[in-house]
Amino acid sequence: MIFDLLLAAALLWSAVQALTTPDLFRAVVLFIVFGLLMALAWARLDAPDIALAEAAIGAGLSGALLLDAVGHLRQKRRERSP
Amino acid sequence: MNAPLIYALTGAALFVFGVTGLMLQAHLLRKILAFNVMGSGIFLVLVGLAQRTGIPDPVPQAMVLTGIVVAIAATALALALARQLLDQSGEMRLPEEEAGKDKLDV
Amino acid sequence: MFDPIPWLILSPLIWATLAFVQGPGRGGRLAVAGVALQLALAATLAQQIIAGGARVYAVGGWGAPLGIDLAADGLSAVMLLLTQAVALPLAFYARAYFAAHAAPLRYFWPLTGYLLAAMNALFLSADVFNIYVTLELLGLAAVGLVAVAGGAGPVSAAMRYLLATLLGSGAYLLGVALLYGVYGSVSLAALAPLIAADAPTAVSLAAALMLLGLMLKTALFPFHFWLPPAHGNAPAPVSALLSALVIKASFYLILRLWFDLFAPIASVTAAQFLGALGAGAVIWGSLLALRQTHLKMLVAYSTVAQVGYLFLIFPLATGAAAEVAASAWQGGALQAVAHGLAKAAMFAAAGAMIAATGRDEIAGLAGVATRLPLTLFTFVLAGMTIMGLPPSGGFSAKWLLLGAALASGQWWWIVVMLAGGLLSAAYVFKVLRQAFLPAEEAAHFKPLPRTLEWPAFLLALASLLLGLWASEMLNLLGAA
Amino acid sequence: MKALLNIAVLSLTGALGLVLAWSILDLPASAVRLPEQVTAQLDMSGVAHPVTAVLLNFRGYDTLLEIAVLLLALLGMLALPRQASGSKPRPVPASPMLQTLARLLTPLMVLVAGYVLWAGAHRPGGAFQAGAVLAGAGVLLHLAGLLPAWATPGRALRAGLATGLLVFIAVAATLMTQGTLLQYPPGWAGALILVIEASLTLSLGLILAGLYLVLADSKVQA
Repeated sequence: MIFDLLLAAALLWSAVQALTTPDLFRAVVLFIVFGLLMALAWARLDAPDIALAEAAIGAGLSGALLLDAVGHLRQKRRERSP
Repeated sequence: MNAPLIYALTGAALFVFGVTGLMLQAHLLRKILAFNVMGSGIFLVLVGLAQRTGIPDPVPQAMVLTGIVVAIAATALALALARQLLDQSGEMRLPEEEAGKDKLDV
Repeated sequence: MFDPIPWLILSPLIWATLAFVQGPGRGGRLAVAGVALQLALAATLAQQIIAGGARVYAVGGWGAPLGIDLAADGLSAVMLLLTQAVALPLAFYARAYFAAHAAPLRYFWPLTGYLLAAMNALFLSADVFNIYVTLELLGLAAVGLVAVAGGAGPVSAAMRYLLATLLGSGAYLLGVALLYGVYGSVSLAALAPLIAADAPTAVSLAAALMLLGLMLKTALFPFHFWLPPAHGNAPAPVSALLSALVIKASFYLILRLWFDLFAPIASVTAAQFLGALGAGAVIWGSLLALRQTHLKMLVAYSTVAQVGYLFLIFPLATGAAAEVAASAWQGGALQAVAHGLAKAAMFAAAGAMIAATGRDEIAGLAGVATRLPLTLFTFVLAGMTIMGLPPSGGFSAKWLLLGAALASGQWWWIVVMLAGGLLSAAYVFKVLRQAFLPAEEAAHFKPLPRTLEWPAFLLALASLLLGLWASEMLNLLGAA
Repeated sequence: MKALLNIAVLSLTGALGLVLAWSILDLPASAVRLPEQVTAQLDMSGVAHPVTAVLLNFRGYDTLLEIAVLLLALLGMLALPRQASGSKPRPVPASPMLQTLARLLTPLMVLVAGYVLWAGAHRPGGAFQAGAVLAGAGVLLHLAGLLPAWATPGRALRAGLATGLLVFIAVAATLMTQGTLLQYPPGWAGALILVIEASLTLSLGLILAGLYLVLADSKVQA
């Protein structure tokens, strides 16, 4: 129960941070952390299938896509202001 | 109050965060993050509420698996559009003027 | 007995996937054949429903609530017929449009196929979670079609549309989650009696969330911000599909939810509120249509206005006497069909004019009357339905709505409808006046293939003749 | 004006959150009990794991449409016109370490995917997770410079992307000769589900990897 409350608090914290941190790269990393915490929450909810999918797709693939986008964005910015 | 309900309430809060972010953040990458947070919130409400008696329910669990796949599909499409926008306008945000067209004093 | 229900969903799924395998730019013939088959299937289903009443189809043989049920009644048959009847001429039109344009169409056909599959699946679904999946399929296909043209305008319009549609389906899905939490089922048939028996706060909240999400997808004022750029920037065949059909899908769901699922908790106040938003849409959309300088934007704002009429059903049919409610309901359904046919015709005609003149400003239309008489005539016929002039389908629809407003003593909706009619006449004539001006010296008209003009004309003609066929359509609508 | 909008949105969503929390805490017991029905019919479903039974049998139709959604998203990305400039693939700095690692890990990941797929019949796992593992292998190979990004997939690749959906539809439609759409005949459910899942794993792996590889291709040159 205490673990669940802590996990819930961590979920809320990482979500708020991911949505408000000024630095985009940090925001995406925090979002990946959020995804991994979600996977943990699914495990606590007796949903191992979702936990697996969340870790692989929600955190993993989404994270890769988003990191790639941030990289692309930074590259674009460097080109514009050398 | 038991563990599934805690997660359902967390999900409700995440939904609210996500919707707020989706509406207020201007940067498209953040809007996409917010959409994913909103989705996770909905999934937690779905499973948390259904399992509030403590018995695992495979039906909403299968629905969430479907939902996660739909969310990644939407995320990828949104990112592709955001990148096109970046390449064309140099910005990853939606132009304001289009919304401004919706005024009578054109 | 042959059952068309599953094939209406499988046919577009199959041809869309095959068209994708064929490759970019391919699949036009496959699409035409597929849609023609679907039209025959929809007609068969309509006949079966008139003869034998509403039907339920248990996918997988399990039956609700464990499995997913499909259901077809008069209203779904009408929407299915409308969808295929609009899609078939548009398929011919699109082939001519993309042949005339140098613009690459890449995966236009598979995207259209999935769009139609989503629509058909949505109209047949009797399961709120399954409806969510069809909504996402529909939304992503529509966004992909808007973006297919490329360029800053269409891409930002597609992005705005995508965000709006995702927010809408998010709200809808949270409503589904609450319903499952309360009752333990997502089947419409299982939920309806449970909601009638006992509805805690969570159910009212679920209803509000689901309806709000769908209103956003229907572009009901003031949630219409995404529609004009999306429908105005897409290639003409896409604009026609989106304006005529896609927004009707979410509207159909609002009807289903309001009158079937949530009827026990639907209040007169909420109905008046929906009606007020509809009235706002009629006035605001028409005023903005009048102010547009670009032809397709004018037609797009006209859609914002015409959607408003649909929402007058709710105040007129909720809490009213059975006869009044029936008339309002029939008027609303007729308006959805009439607008679908007319708006497809209007966008297709606009696309033809733009293709011929090479400009999309209304100011560039001078000379169209003499160079493109058939296309201009199409625009006039479609305009008659939009304005609600007899004998068009739009007239019958608005007549039924007016009758319901008179009978229930809600005169304020009559004022709205009359004002909307006058404003729509003003914006249709704004286009016509320009088209009848003599062509400028420098104006150069590209010759158009016939297939770019005739499909639009047939659609406009159908919207007009709908006024004469109204009793047949209402007969199908009433089959239960 | 902007501040006013922020306050309005915040207060609206805040109120929504409160109502949501309150209504969640105030729920009666649900009337329909699907978990019991799933357990009761599990023997008939052809698999022993309840979530897989729901995904591929009881609510298999949802899954069919969902595969279409996923394919559609990739299609939407491929349909976007390519930029005239900047579509050149980025020269990938080939790190020998990463390449060796990728060469070693890829066969292992394929094996893992196969196991996860097979295990899905009776324990957590299945086509989605297996497909995600395959996609992970694809992303890894790309990062190591061993797999090019996708500019425009050729016919064979498109066929591979569509296989899962086509096999699913073919099975669902063929079953209609005996009963309704997707109604497995008794005794055949397990085998047919495995056929569907195997083809889904292949296509899901390709599509999910494609979501990454198509975006990776639209990278501008530094």
